[in-house]
Amino acid sequence: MTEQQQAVASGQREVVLRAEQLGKVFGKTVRQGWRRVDQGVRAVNDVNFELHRGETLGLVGESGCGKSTLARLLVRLMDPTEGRVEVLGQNLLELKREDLRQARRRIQMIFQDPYSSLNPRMTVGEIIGEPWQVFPDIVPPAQREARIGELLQQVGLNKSDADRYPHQFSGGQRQRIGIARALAVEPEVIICDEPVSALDVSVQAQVINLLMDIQRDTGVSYVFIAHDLSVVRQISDRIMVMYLGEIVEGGAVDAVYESPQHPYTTALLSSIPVHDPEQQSRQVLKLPGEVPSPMNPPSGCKFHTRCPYATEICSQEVPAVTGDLAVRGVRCHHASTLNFDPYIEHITGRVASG
Amino acid sequence: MPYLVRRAGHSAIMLLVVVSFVFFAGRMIGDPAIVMLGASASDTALEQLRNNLGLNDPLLMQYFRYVGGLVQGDLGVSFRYGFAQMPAERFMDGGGTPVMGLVLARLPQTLYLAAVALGGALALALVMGCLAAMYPRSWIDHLVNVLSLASVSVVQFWLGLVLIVLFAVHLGWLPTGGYGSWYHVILPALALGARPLGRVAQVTRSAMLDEMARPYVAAARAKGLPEHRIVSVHALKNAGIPVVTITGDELVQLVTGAILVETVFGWPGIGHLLVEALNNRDLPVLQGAILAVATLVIVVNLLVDITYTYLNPKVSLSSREN
Amino acid sequence: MNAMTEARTRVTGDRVDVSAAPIMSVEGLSVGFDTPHGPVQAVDNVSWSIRKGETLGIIGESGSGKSVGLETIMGLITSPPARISGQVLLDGQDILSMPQRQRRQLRGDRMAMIFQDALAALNPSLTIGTQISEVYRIRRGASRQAALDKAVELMDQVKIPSARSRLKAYPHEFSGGMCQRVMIAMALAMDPEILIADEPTTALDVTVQRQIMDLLQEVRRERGMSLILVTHDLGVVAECADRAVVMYSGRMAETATMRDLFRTPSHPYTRALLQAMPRVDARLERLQAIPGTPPTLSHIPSGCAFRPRCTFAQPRCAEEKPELRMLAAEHSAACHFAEAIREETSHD
Amino acid sequence: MTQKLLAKTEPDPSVVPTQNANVEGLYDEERAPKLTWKIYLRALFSDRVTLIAALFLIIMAVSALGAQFLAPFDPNQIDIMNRFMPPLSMTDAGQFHLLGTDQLGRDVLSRLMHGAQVSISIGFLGAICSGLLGITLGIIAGYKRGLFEDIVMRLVDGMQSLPSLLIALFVLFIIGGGYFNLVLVFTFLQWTVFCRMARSLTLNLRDSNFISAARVLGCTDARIMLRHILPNMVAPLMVLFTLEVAILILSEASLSFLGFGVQPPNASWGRMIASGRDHINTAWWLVTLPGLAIFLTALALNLLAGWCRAVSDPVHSSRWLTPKRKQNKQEG
Repeated sequence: MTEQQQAVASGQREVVLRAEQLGKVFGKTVRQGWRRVDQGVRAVNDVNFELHRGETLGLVGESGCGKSTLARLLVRLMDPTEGRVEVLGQNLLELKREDLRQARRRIQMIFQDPYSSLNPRMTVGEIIGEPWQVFPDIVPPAQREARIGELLQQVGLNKSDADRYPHQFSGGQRQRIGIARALAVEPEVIICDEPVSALDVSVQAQVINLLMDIQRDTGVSYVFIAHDLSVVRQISDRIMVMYLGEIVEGGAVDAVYESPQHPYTTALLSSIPVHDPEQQSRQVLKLPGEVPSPMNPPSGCKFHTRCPYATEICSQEVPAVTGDLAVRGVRCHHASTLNFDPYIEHITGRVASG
Repeated sequence: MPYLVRRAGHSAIMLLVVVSFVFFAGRMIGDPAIVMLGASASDTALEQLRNNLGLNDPLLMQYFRYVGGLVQGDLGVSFRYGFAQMPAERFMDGGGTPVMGLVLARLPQTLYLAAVALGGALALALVMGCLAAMYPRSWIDHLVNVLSLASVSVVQFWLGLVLIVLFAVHLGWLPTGGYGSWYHVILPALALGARPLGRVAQVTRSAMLDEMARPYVAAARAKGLPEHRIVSVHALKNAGIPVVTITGDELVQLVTGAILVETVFGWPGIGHLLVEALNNRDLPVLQGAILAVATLVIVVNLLVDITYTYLNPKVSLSSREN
Repeated sequence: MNAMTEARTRVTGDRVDVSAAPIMSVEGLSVGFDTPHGPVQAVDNVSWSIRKGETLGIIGESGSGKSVGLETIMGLITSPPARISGQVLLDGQDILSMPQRQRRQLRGDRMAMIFQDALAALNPSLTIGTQISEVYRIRRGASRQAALDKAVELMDQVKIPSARSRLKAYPHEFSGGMCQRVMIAMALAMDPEILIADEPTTALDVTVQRQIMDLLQEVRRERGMSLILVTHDLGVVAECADRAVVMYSGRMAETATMRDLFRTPSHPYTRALLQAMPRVDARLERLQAIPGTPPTLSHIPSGCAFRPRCTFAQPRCAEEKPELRMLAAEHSAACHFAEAIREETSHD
Repeated sequence: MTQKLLAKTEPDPSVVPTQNANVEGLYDEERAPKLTWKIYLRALFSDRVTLIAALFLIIMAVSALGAQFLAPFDPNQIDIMNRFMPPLSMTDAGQFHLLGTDQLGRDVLSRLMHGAQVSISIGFLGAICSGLLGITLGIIAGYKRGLFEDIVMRLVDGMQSLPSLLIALFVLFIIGGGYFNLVLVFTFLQWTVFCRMARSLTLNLRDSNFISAARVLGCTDARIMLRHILPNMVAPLMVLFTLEVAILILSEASLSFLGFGVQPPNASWGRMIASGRDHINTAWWLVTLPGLAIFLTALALNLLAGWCRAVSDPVHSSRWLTPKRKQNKQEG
């Protein structure tokens, strides 16, 4: 465990973001003949975590698992239907319009698609400087130009880029501009919604390094959402795995990667193609089918329809959480009896016996 | 099915709005009795007419009476139509020509003209649009583009006049106007069909170009389908949706265009009736003609929406869900 | 425990007879386009070949020309508007110089292609059954019923459950993975010898990606088909391919067997790419990022295109365009210092 | 195993230049070139038809704006002696009528120029007013959604499913014709077109991440609509505007023909056709020329709009902007 992780584990650091029993149900009215029937889609259910200063929490899951919805709930681009989100002890959901605008200084977001996240009709300088139009007290007008230059350099671009338009930049450079825009309000927390998944491999590493450098320098905290487990491992201190709107496993990143307890986590880890042609005789935990529709979620454990280990109890009873999902916990009936060592040889380097 | 029922409900509401608009706006021009008899009419004559027509009742009651009449197919009576002079006495004994009869007598001619114009335009436009899309940026494409834009840019009644000058007056090939055998319809249909021809060709061309750039076309080529099938089955079916939309839209515009074209050619259709009513300041006929055209247009829109559900599997599915 | 054994499937690595003659070879293929900013060279002098039953990986980032080259081979990009030169030999015959009609006969029959975004590659207003069966019906002259039976057979092969009842379904009723299966069934309808898969799993989740890759390998093995796998994911290539071509900025950077490519990468780009990949098995202090960005096609640097981002770059690299040179059997790289780099990596 | 591989391929630190130095050298050649106005202009000049259309519109605009100074005669000056003079004729008094005279001996060219003023300005004014109204309502409806959107869009749907010219006729029948009544009626009828377009564009933009980003930054709704949404729909709205001007010029002609346009003796193109209609058998130019003016103006507007749409369309634009091939010869 690194020093940082120890500090986190012992709870020494200040909590900057807290989610409590956060949930989102999308209302939908369905017509059946002449009647209207309300049918909710539960996109996010019962998410609890605390994020400490200077820490990165990874959030992993397949498409449609609700991780992007969760990101939008955290910055209140969407209103949750239950639970609360606290930023530095302030409940975002109780705030009035104007107070909410002020609170947004504390929490910012970086988006997945670097092409649609920048206004094509604004110059880079205008994009980065826009937060100060909204919060004029952050940087006094006289210093703004200089500050834009500083921010551009901080994210590895040139001062002269302030006059250019977004379409003159490549994907990776645009993502840097997005990062500079988020940094301009000097936030405490940045929600990163798949910030590198749209980028080329050779550029991904640059952006990950940049995010890590910024955290080292400014002490900002990240919630890092991704579907690529290798990327998440690189940047996160802790990680939570989501399936159909629920966290199924969570804990310190090394613990989860080296001894996963949930079959879904294991399947994800063992499905990653390994970049070594000589290590191809390992075992893969394959899942049948695809993620079921959240409109019609399975009974009991939501994962049981794809789980190779499912027994009768799984389809009938909702599994309880063992431990604390944010520290080290799992949501599975059989977690204590399963041994996943053979499937993660490529991660641990341990050769499994049997 | 509920979707269609709901859609039909919308149409009914629209119709009611038009009826109300026509009724109340009609009253805004002033006392209908004065409009009918003229400013020089005597007070007693006016009063008698008001009594006869129920104009002294509360407005709302008159409105309900009007709507009630419509439901029974009664569009009111015209006191000018069919009379060279307007003997005031005619009004008194409840005479006059029923508007419904006038409208029904004119409607088939308009539908006939519209069908010929639109049918011809549609067939030609689809061919033009597809040809242009198959050879983008070729001379065919340019020609189709300029031709279709030209036919959109032309004023229909002027085109009618020019056609008359050219083919009727100078060349003498076709009659200058009127209604009769099949060759009477040629010039009016040409004048009326120009605009839909241009619009549909434009939309077909750009919709087809969009579709041909979509990945499924590349996939269809990759699996070895012949090009003619890709164009005529794969792309055309998807391009069909905007084309149907624009066709419905043009059908609506066609009816308005008919007002002027019928006037120019003396074609005895509903548009001609409408202009005559305008010139005579014959309110009941004007209202009746407008209602007839509006009903036609609303029905056409309903049909277009129904066609959608057959063209686009997603629409029919979502309408079943929502 | 029954479930357990079922779930255990090993990643397979069956290799091909290296001495066999290639079924298709590409020689000096170049593809250029005109853009508002002037002409660009999307593919520049690319040569490779593929044997029967072999899986060839084509690795590259966006804009590296990996898809353009294959679309040209498929005849989806034609001249004009593109400027195409070079040869693509199929059974010793150059297909680029064939008339369009004849080339169309090759598509589906000899080679087929599947695409990244399967949902977009399916016609939204035709049923799955029609789309899978239509080629068979039109090209083979089969009756409607026979073609539909064939479609059901194909859907069974790509493991679409309850195939017959899904003939009447529309693409938007299917999930991403299912759409990709439909694409594969469509491509297999005419029994092609070569299947080109353009980033078939990029848009899919890891667990579904695994299913589709397995399926592709399975149909390749069963039919003795050759598979050209275009991807930016080194992991996917490492697991499936026998050999790989690394593309950078429209040119070939390196080509080698998988073992050579990963053990002794000899082009600085390949090497840097391998180092830049985040790893699932270890957490590093910092990733070895490649500086800069891939060049846009309209502004390819002079000399070696990778030069501005290369840690080995010398003045010579700006002037001389490095040619692809053979380093060992089945291993070539286009770098002035390829031998030295290969030496260095294999010695340590 | 993999760890070892990684260690092996790590380059010698002394060879690795600092990242900044390396990246900095790249910047100028690395930025994608901009689609400047030069490229658009070059494309315009290479497209002969559109270029002619643009020149024609400029000539029209100049002659309409400068009609008072440029027109050879007073458009309302009656000259009973020289009625129905065909184009290119000279009066006994030595006055040259390029396009002839009408039934009252007025100079057709001068009337056409003054008529252009009326017809084109009604088109523009109508399109501007309906555009302002429609775009405002459309953006608000698309951005705020909810009840407001429902009401506005119901209204739009309803109005668009009616034949607009017919309604215009009826309204003008009630309120009377004339310049400003025409503009009023056009505004009332055509705002729906802009509203529908603005709303659908807003709906598309609304889900863009840069709008989400602006909201996360704490931008007010007004700022988002004005700074982020509106500037991003200028191109399609300009195309629509151009088309609407053409449509309104045509509509003005139709309504003038029925007697609801500007009042005599003022000229508008539509009125000129209407009054020339009675002399169609004898003086063909009285009907033909004003109609031709309408036709060519509308065609030029349509051509220009079509070109703008093609050029600003993300799918097809590059094909239009790419210069005609020269490098072929170079190669061959």
